[in-house]
Amino acid sequence: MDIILMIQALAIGIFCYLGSVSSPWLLGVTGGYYTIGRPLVAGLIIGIILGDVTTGIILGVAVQAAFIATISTGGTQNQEITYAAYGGIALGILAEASTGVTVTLSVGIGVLGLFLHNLMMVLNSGWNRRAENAAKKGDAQGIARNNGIYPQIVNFLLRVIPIGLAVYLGEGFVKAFLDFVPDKVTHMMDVLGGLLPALGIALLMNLLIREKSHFIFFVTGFAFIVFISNNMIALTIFSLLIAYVIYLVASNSTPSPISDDDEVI
Amino acid sequence: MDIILMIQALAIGIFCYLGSVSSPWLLGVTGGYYTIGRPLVAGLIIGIILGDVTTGIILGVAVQAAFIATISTGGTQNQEITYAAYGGIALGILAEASTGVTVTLSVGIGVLGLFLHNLMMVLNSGWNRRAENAAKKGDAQGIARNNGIYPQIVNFLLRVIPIGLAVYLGEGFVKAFLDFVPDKVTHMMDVLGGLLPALGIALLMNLLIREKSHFIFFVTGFAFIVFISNNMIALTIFSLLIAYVIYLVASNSTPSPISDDDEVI
Amino acid sequence: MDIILMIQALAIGIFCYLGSVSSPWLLGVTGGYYTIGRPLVAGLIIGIILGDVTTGIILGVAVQAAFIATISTGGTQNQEITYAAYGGIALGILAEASTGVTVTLSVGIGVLGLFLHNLMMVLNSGWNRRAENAAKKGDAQGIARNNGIYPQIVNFLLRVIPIGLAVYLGEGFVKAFLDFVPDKVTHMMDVLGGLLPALGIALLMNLLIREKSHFIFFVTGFAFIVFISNNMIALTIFSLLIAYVIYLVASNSTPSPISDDDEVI
Amino acid sequence: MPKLTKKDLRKSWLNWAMYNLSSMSFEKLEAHGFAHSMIPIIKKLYKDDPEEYRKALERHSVFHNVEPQVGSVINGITASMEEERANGKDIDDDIFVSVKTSTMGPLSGIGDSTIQGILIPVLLSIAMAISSSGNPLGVLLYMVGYVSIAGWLSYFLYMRGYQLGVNSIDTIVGEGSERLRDAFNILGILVIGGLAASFVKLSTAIEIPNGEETLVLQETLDSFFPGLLGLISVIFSWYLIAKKRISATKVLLILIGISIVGVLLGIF
Amino acid sequence: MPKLTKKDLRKSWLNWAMYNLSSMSFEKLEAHGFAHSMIPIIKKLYKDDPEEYRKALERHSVFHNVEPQVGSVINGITASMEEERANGKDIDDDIFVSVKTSTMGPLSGIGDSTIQGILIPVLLSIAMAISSSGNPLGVLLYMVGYVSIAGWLSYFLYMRGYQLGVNSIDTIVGEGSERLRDAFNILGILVIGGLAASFVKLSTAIEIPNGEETLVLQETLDSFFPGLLGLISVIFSWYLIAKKRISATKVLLILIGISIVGVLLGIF
Amino acid sequence: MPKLTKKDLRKSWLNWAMYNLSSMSFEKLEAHGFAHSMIPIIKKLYKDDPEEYRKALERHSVFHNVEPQVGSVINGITASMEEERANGKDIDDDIFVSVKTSTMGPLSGIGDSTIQGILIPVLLSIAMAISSSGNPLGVLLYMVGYVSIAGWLSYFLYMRGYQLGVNSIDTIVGEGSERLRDAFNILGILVIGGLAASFVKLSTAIEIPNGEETLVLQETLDSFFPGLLGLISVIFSWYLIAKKRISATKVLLILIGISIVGVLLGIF
Ligand SMILES: OC[C@H]1O[C@H](O)[C@@H](O)[C@@H](O)[C@@H]1O
Ligand SMILES: OC[C@H]1O[C@H](O)[C@@H](O)[C@@H](O)[C@@H]1O
Ligand SMILES: OC[C@H]1O[C@H](O)[C@@H](O)[C@@H](O)[C@@H]1O
Repeated sequence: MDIILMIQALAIGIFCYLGSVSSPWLLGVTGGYYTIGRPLVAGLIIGIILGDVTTGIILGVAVQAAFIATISTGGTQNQEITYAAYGGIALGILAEASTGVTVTLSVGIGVLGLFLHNLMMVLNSGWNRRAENAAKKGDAQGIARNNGIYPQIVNFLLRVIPIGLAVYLGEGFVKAFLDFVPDKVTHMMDVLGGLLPALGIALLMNLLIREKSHFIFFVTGFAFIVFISNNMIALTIFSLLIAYVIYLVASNSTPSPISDDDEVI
Repeated sequence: MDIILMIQALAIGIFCYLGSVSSPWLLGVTGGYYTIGRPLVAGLIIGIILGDVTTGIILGVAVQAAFIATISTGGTQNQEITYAAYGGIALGILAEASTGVTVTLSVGIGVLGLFLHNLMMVLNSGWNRRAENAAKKGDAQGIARNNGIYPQIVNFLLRVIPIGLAVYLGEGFVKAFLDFVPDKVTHMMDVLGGLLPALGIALLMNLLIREKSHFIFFVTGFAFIVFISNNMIALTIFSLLIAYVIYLVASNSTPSPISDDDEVI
Repeated sequence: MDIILMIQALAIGIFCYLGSVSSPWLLGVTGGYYTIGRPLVAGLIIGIILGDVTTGIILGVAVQAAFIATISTGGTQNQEITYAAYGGIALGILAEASTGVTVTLSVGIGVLGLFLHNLMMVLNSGWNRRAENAAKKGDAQGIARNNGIYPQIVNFLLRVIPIGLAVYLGEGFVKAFLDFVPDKVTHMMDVLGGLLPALGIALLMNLLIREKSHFIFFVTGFAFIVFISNNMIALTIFSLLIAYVIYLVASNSTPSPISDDDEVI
Repeated sequence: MPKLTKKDLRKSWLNWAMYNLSSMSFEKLEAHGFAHSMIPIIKKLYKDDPEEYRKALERHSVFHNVEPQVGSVINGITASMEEERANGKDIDDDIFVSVKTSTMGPLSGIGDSTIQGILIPVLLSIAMAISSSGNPLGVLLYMVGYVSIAGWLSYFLYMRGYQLGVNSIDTIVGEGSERLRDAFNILGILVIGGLAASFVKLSTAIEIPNGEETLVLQETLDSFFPGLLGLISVIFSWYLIAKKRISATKVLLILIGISIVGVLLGIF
Repeated sequence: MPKLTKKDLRKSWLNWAMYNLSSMSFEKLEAHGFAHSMIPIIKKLYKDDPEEYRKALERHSVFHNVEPQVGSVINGITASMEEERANGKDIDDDIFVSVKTSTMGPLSGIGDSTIQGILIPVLLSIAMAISSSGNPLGVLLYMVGYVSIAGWLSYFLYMRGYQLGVNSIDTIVGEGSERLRDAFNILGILVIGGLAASFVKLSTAIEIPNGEETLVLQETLDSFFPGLLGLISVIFSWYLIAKKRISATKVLLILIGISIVGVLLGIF
Repeated sequence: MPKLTKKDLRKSWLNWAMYNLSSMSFEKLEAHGFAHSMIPIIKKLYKDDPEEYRKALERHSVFHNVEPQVGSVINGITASMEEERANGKDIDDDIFVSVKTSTMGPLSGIGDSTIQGILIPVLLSIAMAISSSGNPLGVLLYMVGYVSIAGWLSYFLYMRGYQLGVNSIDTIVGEGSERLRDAFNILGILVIGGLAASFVKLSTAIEIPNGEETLVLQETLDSFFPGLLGLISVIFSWYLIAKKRISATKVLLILIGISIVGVLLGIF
C-alpha cells in the first residue's frame, strides 16, 4: 500500500517537474508550463495516477478557476502555479477535500513553491557562470550542458522531493486538519477561492490598462458576460470586432502627421 | 378622523411644495425637484404619511413610469410632475384605486398643476422688480429676500392649498367616480399609462436628435432592451462604449482642419 | 378526378411561369421572381390550389430555408428557384412527403430547371436579333413585341409543360419511391436540407467579402444570432449601427487626401 | 488686496445651489438667483467701496438661465473674475456678460440632456426595478445616489470654475468640448432609446380568426419585434413635436384620444 | 420645344419595370428591355424627326445589364438626357454609352447584394418565423412588404434620376457613394453571417462512450459554440467557391456527397 | 559560401523552443538559451574559422529575455543575419545587440498579454465549461489546441524571421505594428473584463429584515447588476497594485484577510 502511494507521489512530483516553467522536455513552455503545468491538465493527470479521473478533473477545474489569470513576466510570477496545482489537487483527492479546501491548499502550496522557484533561479547563476566560460572558450557542448542539462537536476530535485513528500505524507495531516475545521473556515476558503482570480486579473489589468478610457473596455467585457452572453468565445468574437474598429480609427488618423505640417511648410 | 386626514393632507401639500422646482430648502433642485419631487420618492413619502408604505411605493413606481422622461428646460415643463405625483398618488391610495387609475389621476392633476406653476412664474415678475430695485440701491438683503423668501410664500400657498384640499376632499369624489366607471374606461386609463412616457421621450428626442442618422442610435438603444438585455445599466455601459468610439472617430478627424489648408498655404 | 388534378397542375405551371425571372406581368421581377417566385409564397399559392394551405406553407417554409440565399447576378443563377419551388412543393404535398424529402425534390427539380432556363436564354438570342432589326428600321412596335411578347411564349411553354406534367404524373412515382426509401436516405435528405443554404450563402460571401478582415463581420453576424439574439431584425439594427460607425471612420479619413499634399505644395 | 476665502466660496455656492430658481419668472429666470449667489463674494471684495459694491450687485442681476447643477461652474468662474477685478485687473461689465451668455447655452444643453435625460432616468429605472413590489430600498438608493452625485457635481464644478477662472471657458465651449458633447449626445440617444423600450407599453388586443384557432396578433408581433407598437408610438409623438411643431399639451391630448378611441374600437 | 410629361415618364418606368429581362439572352441581357423603356420617351421627343427617332431606338438597343429595381435610375437619367438633346444640347451617343457603362457595375453590386442579400432574406426570415406552423399572415406580410418597398424604390429612383439628370452620376459612382457602398457591404456581410447561423443547420450524431454514460458530442459543441458545424460548412463552401474556384453546381454535388457519406458513416 | 539548410534552422528553432528558460536566473534569464539556439547555426557557418566560431558563441551569450513563443522570431532574424555576416556582409556585434534589445520589449508586451492574457484563459474557459463535471474531453481539447497553436506559432515566426531578416524589425516595432498592438491591447482588456465576470465570484450573505419578509441583498444586487461585488473586488485589487503599488503577495494576503473578516462579520 505504502509502495503504491510512494510511486504515485513520485509520478506526481515528476509531472510537477515536467510542467515547470524551465523544464525543456515538452517543447519548453509550450507543452510544459502552459500545458502540463495548468491546474486543469494537472487535474486530469493526477486523476489518472490516483485512479479517480472524474474527481481529479473537477478539482482541476476549481483550482484552474482560481489561477485563471496567473501571469509570468520577466521571470517573475505572482504564484507558482505548477507547485500549487500538483500539490493542491493531489492532496485534495487523497484527503477527499471539497473544492474550496483544495483551492486553499493550492494557494498555500503555491506560495511556498514560489520560494523554491526563486531559489532555483538564484542557484542557476552558478550554471550561468560556467556557460559563460564555455562560450568564451568556444565550447558549444559546454553551453548546451550548462544551459540545458545541469540546471535541470536542481529543478528536478526541487520539485520531485517536496511535492513527492507532501503527497506521500500530507494525506494524514490534511485529513486530521479537516476533521477539526469548523464550517466557518470551510466557508472562508470558498470565499477566498472566488476572490483569488481577482489578483491575477488585476495584474493583467496593470499590464494592459494604460489610460483611464481603457476602463470602458474592461467594464464592457464584464457587462457582456454578465448581461448578454456567458460565453467567452462570443465575447472574444465581439472584442475582435471592437478592436478592429478601433484599429481602423487609429489607422485613419495617424498616417497623416498634420501637426508637423507647419514645419514642412 | 377628519383631523388626522387634515394633518395628512397638509403634510402631503408641504412635501409637494418642498419638491417643487423653485423651492430652495433641500439644496434647490438637487434634493428638491429632482429627488423629493420624483413620483417614486413621493410614493414612499405619501406611503409613510398615510400609513401604507407598500401601496405608496407601488403606485409611485407606476406614476414614475408614466413620467419617466419629463423634462424642464428654460423654465418650461411638459407636465407639472410634483403636483401630479403628490396629488395623484395620495388620492390613489385613499380611493384604493388601481395603478392605471392613479396614473390618469396624476396626469389630470399634472395638467392643472402646470397652470398653477405658470401662474407663479407670472406673479414672480413682481418680486423680480423689487429685487432689481434693491440691486440698484446696493441693498444685498433686499435681493436675498425678494429672490429667496417672498416668492416662496406664493409658491407655498399655490401648492399646499390646492393639493391639501384635493387630498382632503378628493377621496369621496374619486371613490364615487370609480364606482360608476365601466371596465372599458379603466382599460383606457391603463392604455394611457403605457402611452404617456412616449410624450416625455419624444421631447427628449427633440432635444437630442439633430440629424437623421441619429435615429440609428435611438433604434439601437430600443433594440438592445427589447432583444438583448432588459437592463438599463447594461445599456448604459454599451452606450458609453459606442459614444467613446464615436468620440475617437471625431477626434481623429477634426483636429486637422484640412479644409483650411488652402488659406494657410 | 383526373380532370381536377389536370387543372391544378396547369394552374401550378402557370404560377411557376408568372414567378420566373423574365416574366413581365407582375411588375417584372418585383412582383414576379422576387415575390411569386419565392418558395415561401409558392407554398401558399400551391396550398390554395391543392386545398391544403397549412401543409403548403409549412413545406414552403422548409424549401425557402434551403433556398434562402439563392442569388441571380448577370443572368446566371446558382439554382432555378422557381422551378424548384413549384415542382418540389406541389409534389411534396401530393405525395405527402416530409419536409426533408420535399427539399430534396426541390433541389433536383431546380437543377433540371436551370437547364431549361438556360435553354430559354439561348433561344432568346433569336428574338433579340429580330428586335435589333426592328430598332434599325425605327419600328418601335417591333421592339416591344420582340422584347416583351414573343419570348414569353417560349418561357411559358418551358415552364407550364414540364411543371404541369411533373405535377400531374409525378405523384405516383414519388409515392412509390418513398415506399422503398430506407430511413437512412430520408435522414440524408434532412441533412442535405440543412446544408444547402451554405451554398447560397457562400455565393453571397463571394460577392461581398473583399478582404480578410471582412471575416470579422461575418463571424460577428453569426455569433450575434447564435449567442445573443436569434432575431434577424435585431441583427439588422446592430449591423446598421456598425456599418454606420465604419462609414464615419471612412468619411473622416478619405476626404483629406493628405498624401497628395506634397504635390499641392 | 481682498482675497476670497474658502468660506466665502462655500457660501456663494450654497446660495446658488439653493436659490437659483427661487424667484423664477418667464422673463428673468435665474437672474436674481445669480445675484443672490454673488452676495458673499461682493460683500467680501467691495466692502470698502460702496459704489463698486452697488455696481457689482446690479451687474449680476441680469437675465441668466442655465441648468443649475452643471451651471454652478459659471458662478465659480465669475467669482474668480470678480476677485481679479477687485485686485485691479481691468475686467469690465461686457466681459462678465459675454462669459455668461457664451456658456449658458452649451452647459444647459449638456446639463439638461445628461442629467434629466440620462442620469435621472437610469437611476430611477434601477430603483424602480428594486422597488417594483413595494420595497423601499430602491427609493432610498435613488435618494442617496442622486443627491450625492448631483450635490458633489455642483460643488466640484463651482470650485473648479473658481480655480481655472476665465481659462475654463475654452474647455466649456471649445472644439474639444463640442466633440465631447456630441459623444454625450449619442450616449443620451442610445439611453433614451432604451428608456422608450422599457417604459412605453402598448399592445394590441386584436385577434384574427384563422380556421379553428385564433391568432393573437400581439403574440405574432412579439415573435419578430417585441415592443414594436411602443416604438411606433414614440416615433409618432416625436414626429408630431419635431416635424409638425405641435405642443406637448396637444400631443398629450392626442395620446388620450388614441387611448380612448383605440379601446372603443377594440384595437388596444 | 418637346417636353416630357409625367405621363411619359410613368409609361417609360412601367415599361422598364415590366420588360427589363423579358427577352434576356446571355449576350444582350437587358438591351431590348432598355429600348422598350425608352419607346414612350423617344415617341414624344422625336415624333417629328423620323431619322432621329430611328437613331434613338438604335442607340438604346445595345447591351445593358443592371439590377433592374435599383437600375431604373439609369433609365430616368437617360430620359432627362434625351430631353436635353431633343432640345438642342449637344449630347452624342458616346455620352449615353459611358453613362450606362459607368453606373451599371456599381449599381448592380450594391443592388444585388442589398436586395437579394439583405432585404429579401431578412423579410423572408421574419415572414418564415410567423408562418412556420402554417399561418398565412407571414407570407402575406412578405408579399405586401416586398412589393411596396421594391416597387416604390424602383419608381422613386427613376423619377429621381430624371430630376437630377447627368449630375446624379457622381452621386452614384463618386467617392462618397463608394464609402456608402462599402458600408452597405459590411452591413451585408454581418447580415449574411446571421443568415448562415439561422439557416445552415448541421449537427453530428456522434456519441462517445465515457464510462457508463455516453457523451453526446453535439451537446458538448453546443455548450461552447452552438452552430459550429454550420459555420464550418459555410466557410468550407465559401473556400471551395472563392479560393478553389469550384462552380456552384459542383459545390452542390459535394454537399450532397457529404450528406450521403456523413450519414452512412454515422457522423450526421 | 556557407549556407544554412532547412535542417540547421529546424535544429536551431528546436533548441530555442526547448531550452529558452532552462537555465533561467534573475540576472541572465534567456541568455544561454539564446546561445544554445545559435549553436547549430554557428557550427555550420563558422566551422572553418575557430575564432569567429568562438566570438559568435560569446556574442549570443548576453542577457536576453522575451516571451519565448513569440520571441522565436528574433532567433530567426539573428540566424539570417549571421548567415549574411558569414558571407561577408559587414554586420558587427552592435547591430546584433540593437536588434535584440529593440524587439524584446514590444514582443514581450504583446506576447505575454496575448498568450497569457487572452489565448490561454479563453481556451481554458472553453475547456473548463466542457469538463466542469469531470469529462476529460475539455482537457484533451485544451492540450491539443494549445500545443498546436503555440507550437505552430513559434515555428512559423522563427522561419518568417529568417526569411525576412533584418527587414522584419520594422514590421515588429514600426508605427503600423504599434497600432496593431494597441488594438490587441484593447482586445485583451475586453477579454479580461469577461474573465473577471466569469471567474471572480463574491456574493454577500446579508439579509435585511423588511416587515415579515427578509430581503436577500444578493438577490437585489443581481436584479440590477449581477456580479457587482466581483467587479468591485477586481477593481479594488487593481487599485492596490496599480495605484498604491502594493506587491502581488501583499494583495494576496489582503484578499485572504477580507475572506476571513467578511465571513466572521457575516458579510459573505
Ligand atoms: O516577459 C517575458 C518573459 O519573461 C520571462 O522569460 C518569463 O517570465 C516568461 O514567461 C515571459 O514571457
Ligand atoms: O434649460 C436650463 C434650465 O432652465 C430653467 O432654469 C429650468 O427649466 C431648469 O430646469 C433647466 O435646467
Ligand atoms: O447582376 C445584375 C442583374 O443581372 C441580371 O440582369 C439578372 O441576373 C438580375 O437578377 C441581376 O440583378
